[in-house]
Amino acid sequence: MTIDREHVRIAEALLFAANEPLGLDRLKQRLPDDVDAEAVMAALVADYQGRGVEPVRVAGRWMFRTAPDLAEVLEEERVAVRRLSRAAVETLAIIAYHQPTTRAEVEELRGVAVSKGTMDVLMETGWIRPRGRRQTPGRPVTWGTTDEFLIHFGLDDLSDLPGLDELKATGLLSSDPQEPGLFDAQVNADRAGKAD
Amino acid sequence: MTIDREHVRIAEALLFAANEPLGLDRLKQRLPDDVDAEAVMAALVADYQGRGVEPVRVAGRWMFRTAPDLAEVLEEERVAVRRLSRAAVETLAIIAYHQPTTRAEVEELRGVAVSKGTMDVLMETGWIRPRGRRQTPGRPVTWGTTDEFLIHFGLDDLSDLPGLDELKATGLLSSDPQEPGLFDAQVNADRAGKAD
Amino acid sequence: MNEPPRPSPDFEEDLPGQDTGGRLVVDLGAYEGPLDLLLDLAREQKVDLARISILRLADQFVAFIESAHHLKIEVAADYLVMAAWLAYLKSRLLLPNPEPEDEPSGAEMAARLGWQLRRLEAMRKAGERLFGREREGQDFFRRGAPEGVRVLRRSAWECDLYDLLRAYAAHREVQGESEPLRVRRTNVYSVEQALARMRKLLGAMPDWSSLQAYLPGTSTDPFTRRSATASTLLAALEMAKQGEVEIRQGRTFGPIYVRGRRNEPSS
Repeated sequence: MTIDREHVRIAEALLFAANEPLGLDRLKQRLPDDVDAEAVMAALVADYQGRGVEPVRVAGRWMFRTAPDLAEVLEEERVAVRRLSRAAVETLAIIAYHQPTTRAEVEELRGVAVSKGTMDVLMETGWIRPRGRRQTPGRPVTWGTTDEFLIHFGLDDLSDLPGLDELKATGLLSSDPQEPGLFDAQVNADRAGKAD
Repeated sequence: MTIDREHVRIAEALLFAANEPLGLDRLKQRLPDDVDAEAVMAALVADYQGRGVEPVRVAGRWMFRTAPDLAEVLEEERVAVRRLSRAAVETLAIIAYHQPTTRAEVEELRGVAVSKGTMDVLMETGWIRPRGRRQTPGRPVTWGTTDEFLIHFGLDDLSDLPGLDELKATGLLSSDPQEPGLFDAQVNADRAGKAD
Repeated sequence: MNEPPRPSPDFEEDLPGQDTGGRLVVDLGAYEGPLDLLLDLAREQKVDLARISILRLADQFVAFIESAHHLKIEVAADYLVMAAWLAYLKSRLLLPNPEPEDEPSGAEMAARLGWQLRRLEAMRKAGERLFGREREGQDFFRRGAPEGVRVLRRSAWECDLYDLLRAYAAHREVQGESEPLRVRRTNVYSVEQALARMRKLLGAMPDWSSLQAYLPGTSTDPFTRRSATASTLLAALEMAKQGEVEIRQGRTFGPIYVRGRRNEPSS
């Protein structure tokens, strides 16, 4: 199918003008009914291959952004990003990979209480949000990440979180050991070592 | 002179990310010393010829903006559904049944003045339109309904508007304006007398 | 997994418990709780966490806490609890029997601790990888001054045919009451007509006659009939006032009778 250049122009202008990433549905609204919006975006991506700005898909929606390899040139544009504490980074990672998850679960995993300050800082970044309540006693609030989180880290979808597949495969995202046999062996090794 | 594509990319990214138009001096600061910033910008302008966005020079400084011919695409319509006021519905009904009719006639029929706001709202609906002028002193404008009116109310023709008899039959019109009960009692009494 | 912790640009790496010249420098404040300390100690074993020796780890931890104690460093309660728990775990692991039936075996407890450490390690690495990515505002940028999409607000007016008809019907009803005689004028039987007719007929009526008798008999239209009734009544009242007739009505809404005034005095 040939792509109408005019449709590519429209998509280009819309993405440039928008204040936030635009979903394909929004693009479709502005294009004639029979236009394949995905093909239009594919053409736009091809057009911008190797340019200083590029259309990318984040959080399932499209936006233009500068090419990452130009980061140094754009140093002056850099916004002062607050350095997150180790506790905040860890808490964010746990929320991102385990969502929806409760504060108690974060605390259990880290073996230490999550300070109110840590949650406040994360809320302030706009990267986490309450996602509802767990239907367990006390109905604790569950937490998850926002689209802003995906945009910031350049992720199209939560399934694109780095190392997610590996973590799932090893069962490390569940609270219970997945390979009890392994530990038996290890404990036996311990005993053997002690017996030496 | 050949232009280094990398410099064009840098200018492109800078213009894109800047939150205000950039002067050539700012561009020169980010480019190697011996680079002809004007030539770089000329190359960038050429690159964007006919695209949906374009670099333009405004007040001596450069910025990206969407192509002017796409202005309409960048307008989003938000539709707010609102209910017509009672006065407006009644005025519309009188215009529909009595067209062509003047505002003065509507006022006479309703027994109250028709506010300018009511007429404005009805004009905004696109359901009424001026139909001409009555050949009476003051030559008042007469009003009637539009095709849009017929479409909105699902009527093929104005004659499809139910007549008074039909309104009565549906129960919408409860009392018969032709038969006020003023003398009923007496007539009945008369009849009773007659029967003596 | 046994690679040294990679420094991340986003947080300072803690380097507590450094072994400087054989003397242990204890800085518990740098740890995020006992698990964090355990994880750090486990790293010193330089093996995959899945193969860590829990026994050795327990020894390391207890030794660490003891040294802190010797240095009169105030040790938070949760570290002490962990040290006590590890000492207990160690005893359970080394004395395989008798295992109490109603609690997890020493091996299970060790397995759980090992799992907890692996999970924490995994999340720590995940955080580092996340922040090692190209990030908005650092490595790439959004449009600095987006023009925005202009929003045109348009109102769609809600009004259906039912609303319209009801409004018109309501209007007609009100109108009907305020202008009842609008279309009836041609059929009205005037008081003047009634007066003329009564005067003409009066002589022909012998005695008391029903008012009905004076009505014109031509119209069967109920409105004209009512109008004639009203006008004839008014005519009769007018004539009574003039002394031309007498009127009698036995009861409310009862029939009305009229007769010509007798000329001779009634006395």
